Amino acid sequence: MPETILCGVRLKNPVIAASGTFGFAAEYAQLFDVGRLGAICTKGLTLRPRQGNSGVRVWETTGGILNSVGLQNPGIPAFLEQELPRMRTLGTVIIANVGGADQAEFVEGVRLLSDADGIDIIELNISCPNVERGGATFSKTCESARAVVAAVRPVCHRPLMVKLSPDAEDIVSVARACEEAGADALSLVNSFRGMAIDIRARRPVFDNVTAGLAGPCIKPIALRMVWEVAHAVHIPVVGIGGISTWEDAAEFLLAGATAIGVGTATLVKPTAMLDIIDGLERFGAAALAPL
Amino acid sequence: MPETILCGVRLKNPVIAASGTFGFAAEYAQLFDVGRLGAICTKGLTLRPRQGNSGVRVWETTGGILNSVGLQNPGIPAFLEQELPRMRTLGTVIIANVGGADQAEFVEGVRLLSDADGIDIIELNISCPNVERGGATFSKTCESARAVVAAVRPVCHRPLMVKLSPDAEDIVSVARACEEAGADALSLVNSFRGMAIDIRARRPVFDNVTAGLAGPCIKPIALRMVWEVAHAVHIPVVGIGGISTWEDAAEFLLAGATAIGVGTATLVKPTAMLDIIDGLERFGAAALAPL
Amino acid sequence: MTTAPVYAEDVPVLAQERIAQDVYLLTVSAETAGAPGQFYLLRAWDRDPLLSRPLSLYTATDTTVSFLYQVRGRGTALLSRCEPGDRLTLLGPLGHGFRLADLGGRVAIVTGGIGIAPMRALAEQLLPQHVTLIAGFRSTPFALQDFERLGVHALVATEDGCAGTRGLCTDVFDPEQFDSVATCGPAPMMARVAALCAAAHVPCQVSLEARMACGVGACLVCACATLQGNRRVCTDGPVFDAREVVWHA
Amino acid sequence: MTTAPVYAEDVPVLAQERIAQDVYLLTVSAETAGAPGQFYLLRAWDRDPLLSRPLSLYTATDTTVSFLYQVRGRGTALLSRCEPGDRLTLLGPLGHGFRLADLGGRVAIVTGGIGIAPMRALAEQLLPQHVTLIAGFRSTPFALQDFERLGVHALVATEDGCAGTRGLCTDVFDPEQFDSVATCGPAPMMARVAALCAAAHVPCQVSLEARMACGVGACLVCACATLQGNRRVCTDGPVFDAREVVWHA
Ligand SMILES: Cc1cc2nc3c(=O)[nH]c(=O)nc-3n(C[C@H](O)[C@H](O)[C@H](O)COP(=O)(O)OP(=O)(O)OC[C@H]3O[C@@H](n4cnc5c(N)ncnc54)[C@H](O)[C@@H]3O)c2cc1C
Ligand SMILES: Cc1cc2nc3c(=O)[nH]c(=O)nc-3n(C[C@H](O)[C@H](O)[C@H](O)COP(=O)(O)OP(=O)(O)OC[C@H]3O[C@@H](n4cnc5c(N)ncnc54)[C@H](O)[C@@H]3O)c2cc1C
Ligand SMILES: Cc1cc2nc3c(=O)[nH]c(=O)nc-3n(C[C@H](O)[C@H](O)[C@H](O)COP(=O)(O)O)c2cc1C
Ligand SMILES: Cc1cc2nc3c(=O)[nH]c(=O)nc-3n(C[C@H](O)[C@H](O)[C@H](O)COP(=O)(O)O)c2cc1C
Ligand code: FES
Ligand code: FES
Repeated sequence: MPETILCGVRLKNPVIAASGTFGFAAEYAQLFDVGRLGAICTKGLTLRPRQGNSGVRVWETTGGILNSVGLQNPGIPAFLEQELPRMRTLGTVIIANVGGADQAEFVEGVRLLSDADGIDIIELNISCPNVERGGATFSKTCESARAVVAAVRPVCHRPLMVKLSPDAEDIVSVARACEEAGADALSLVNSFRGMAIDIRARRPVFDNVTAGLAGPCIKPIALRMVWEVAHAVHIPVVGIGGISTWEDAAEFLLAGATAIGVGTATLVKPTAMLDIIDGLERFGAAALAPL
Repeated sequence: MPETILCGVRLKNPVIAASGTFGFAAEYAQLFDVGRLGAICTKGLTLRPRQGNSGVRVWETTGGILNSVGLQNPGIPAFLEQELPRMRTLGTVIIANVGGADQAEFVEGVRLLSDADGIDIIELNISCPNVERGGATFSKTCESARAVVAAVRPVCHRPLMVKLSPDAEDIVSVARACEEAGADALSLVNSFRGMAIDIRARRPVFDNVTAGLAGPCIKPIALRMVWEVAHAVHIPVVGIGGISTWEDAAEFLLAGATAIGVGTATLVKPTAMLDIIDGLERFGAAALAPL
Repeated sequence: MTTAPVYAEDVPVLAQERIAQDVYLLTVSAETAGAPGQFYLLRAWDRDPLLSRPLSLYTATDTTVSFLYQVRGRGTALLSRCEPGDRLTLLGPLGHGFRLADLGGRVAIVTGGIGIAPMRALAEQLLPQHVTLIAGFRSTPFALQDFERLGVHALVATEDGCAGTRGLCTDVFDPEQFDSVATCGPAPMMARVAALCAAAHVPCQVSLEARMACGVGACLVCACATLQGNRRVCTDGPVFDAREVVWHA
Repeated sequence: MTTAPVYAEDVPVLAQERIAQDVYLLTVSAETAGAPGQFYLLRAWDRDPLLSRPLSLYTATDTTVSFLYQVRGRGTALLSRCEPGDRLTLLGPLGHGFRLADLGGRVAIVTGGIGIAPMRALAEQLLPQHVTLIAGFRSTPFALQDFERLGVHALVATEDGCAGTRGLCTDVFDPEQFDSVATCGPAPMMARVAALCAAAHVPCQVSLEARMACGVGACLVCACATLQGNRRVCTDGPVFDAREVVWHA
């Protein structure tokens, strides 16, 4: 498999550990050589530490999981000090995923990360379904997405990838708005807003009522969105959503994605990404060219 | 289980065979007593007969199926003559699902169905993901949904239920727009626009590129939408999307649905709806009251 | 002839025999049988894969039904792991089988690979001395003895030449020698058989395949293009008059 | 003490024994063992359910690991159908187990129902004459012999009174009699044990449960509220100092 170039950054293969399912890589580094991955995306980071959501945080559904983590993270300063130095030694590209409750927090977060040494790409998470303020609301309309991307662009000296929500009013328009506002790449999709009800306790399973749906169940919708967005913009697209096998990954690459992200599949099988890398390698670069 | 009243029509239970998965009931009538169902919804009908889509029409995904039937149907006049009389003898409520390529076809279709004897409810399918013209585009924005509902309302002398697409820009606003335009009830969701790629043939699986995703995989998103819509409108809501067990059905009823529709589950297990009816009955009416 | 379908869970597996590389003969305890060319939807799993899988009636007795199938993907692989005593879910018999009345005179049964599956029950209903089985296989043939046992004459073609004539079944099939034909196999092969029969003015019945969901005619996902428009393979077929079918390139 | 986790597919099942109504003892061939209180993620199925299921190390030898578990839903039901020769997927040992150094003097092990599972390996590491097992069950007790065989004294409470004292384990547990406590069971029971210990100033370690996905600390779905904020049950626990845990009403 040839190297992948994602907004100027060389990846040894197109397989990226998706944000929030790979911690800061240390956890999985004890199970396999995470240096084999094309890139690793950090858990969503915010300027200030966050405790995340209360109550049940995960619920199994058919072919997927609902999660309500709510951007629990140590805060960007602690990340830079305690996690990043070790991540730099892993021998792969590091993507910092950054969230925020409002535009000011996004800008400050991006500024700190952009100034830090050793972060290759910044992924702007304007699509988290699990936080009350900020999060996916930024990715819902073109206006809000354009505003936040335009605001962080001047302070971001790294390649800027914007992560889109499948719950956007019109994901293609939002994608175009982000491109116009200066995004260097797009990643999609984040999880879908879903819900579960505990029928015996007679209340929603999650304290937040809704939670984010991810896993193989969302693949057909995510693939359709990646296909549409990749055909509508001129910047690279990272395809994410339910990818569990190399065949799934190949579908996204054929649909026009430059690289792909794997989330839930790693939780199901820690080495799923290695299988995907090997499978894509065998299938061959020519067979993976976009349709 | 007490009777269910859906926009003035009495259902013996809240379980409805969803459109397109139950033909005109004759097919399943040979396997079980379809008169036990709360209601039966016909395959989507259009003024003129339609041959439906070419190529592959079904593709399995994790926990779901993509379908690309494309409103194949004999046309409303043939339905009224050849199918309706027999359906009337089944001993349950008949819902006619009507599609159209443009507003004029919707209006004409509704007029014919509304004038016919023996149709209890008309379900306006403004959410079919598998037709090029009309279909889900009507359900995408408030404006287009409002326009078509307002146009058919004067010619519709039966209770009018509007079926919404989960791919709407904002399903809650579209729901409100339909209510304002005169809908007596809403049903949601229709299938999600999804996609699959044949990586060896190097082309989309479906001639239409995209197809409609349904089945258990969509349940968490459908439930969230039903919850949001039921809390936003004052007309009854029929919850549909991935319901396979009585527990699934109970979740939708607790979320605020007045009745529920079952589609894909019947294709997997012909008698799934009977199990659901029995399970709800055992669980009891009190336990099924909305949260 | 068609029999009303039955939906049954917990149908006991009586036997599972591997009769060739990837080809199995599965026998279940069921009294539903059916007519030649009819099929069943089977499932040997709980929720995944979602849909059941269609298999043709291979043979039946008063108390058993047998299926001959090839492992192609997950569903058939799961089926092949069933052992006597395991339970299956069955819906069938489904569809319209062969019109026996139109299979008169010298009958050719032309099959490619696992397309032989619906033909055993058919051969049984015909006069063996009037039937010729023309069966193509990629490599080692299978199931032939079940036909020979009936007294049916078999002509074999294999792509690798390991048995019979090297080549395709259509290479050894001469429609002029027959008064009627029944065929099943890969679509391009059936299209070729249909074309040969049409040219020779020999009536031909084809057993089509399509991906299926309900199997009973309700969902319309199993359409095939015919001169009368799209028809349902599961209920209008799977057996069609070859002249009715619109073959795709 | 913790051992680095191993991910292994195709782990052979050596034995599956039903030891009570809905309670099973599963033994697999694995050399990974682990420390008392650590756990494994297990799966005995392909794709559905999606997530693996956490089970505590019950006992181990150099070449085997055993799990004691109760059938609660689909996952554990599927596990219970495994037979010797079947293959499982295992990830473990995971998490931080009991701090043995803090379990000195007279030790009470207080369990509710299947909460007894992590305690067998623990009891083995303690001096039996200093350990009292205080085990509550809804009805018929199970696994007690495994503790008695170690020489551990057992006090039993059953809700239906069919054995031991009628009532809950907390009814027969007097913290004043002990110098340290380890507990596992339903959350309200553990909260009660923690409160009793706190009042008596007896150190107590609790083994918490949470729904898990990754099991290795990466996904943060297994949070429990502690005085230091939300912590991960899978890696910061599952064993916590009871005083650190914020118990919910
Ligand atoms: C009416 C009918 C009767 C049949 N009778 C037999 C029989 O007697 N013996 C037998 O071995 N097979 C028979 N088949 C084909 C059999 O149903 C498929 O091989 C099976 O469904 C594949 O399922 P899978 O999960 O193993 O493979 P999948 O993973 O679903 O697919 C594997 C391969 O099979 C193809 N395939 C999947 N479903 C179908 C389908 N419904 N029709 C055609 N190709 C499909 C796919 O394109 C793919 O290449 C019949 C099909 C029909 C429609
Ligand atoms: C660290 C840890 C160690 C455990 N050790 C053991 C053990 O040794 N023996 C044993 O029998 N059980 C143990 N459990 C509990 C066991 O994991 C659950 O019973 C099992 O996951 C249920 O899966 P299921 O598919 O059978 O049930 P499901 O269908 O998933 O659920 C059935 C019921 O179990 C509850 N449940 C589901 N998952 C969990 C979970 N992770 N924690 C608590 N409750 C849950 C649900 O609320 C529901 O009431 C442990 C749990 C944890 C977190
Ligand atoms: C437990 C969990 C936590 C997640 N946390 C984040 C996050 O912090 N930031 C983010 O951008 N996406 C987050 N995601 C979304 C994933 O990165 C990914 O977009 C989504 O799960 C879809 O991919 P999948 O189906 O492969 O899991 C999270 C997903 C899961 C399951
Ligand atoms: C094969 C198939 C055909 C369908 N045809 C129609 C249709 O004609 N009209 C319509 O309103 N919905 C149609 N639907 C959508 C279903 O009625 C239902 O809204 C959707 O499948 C979600 O429910 P489910 O997950 O229970 O299947 C169809 C669905 C399937 C799977
Ligand atoms: S499979 Fe449903 S109509 Fe044929
Ligand atoms: S289960 Fe993933 S962090 Fe604990």
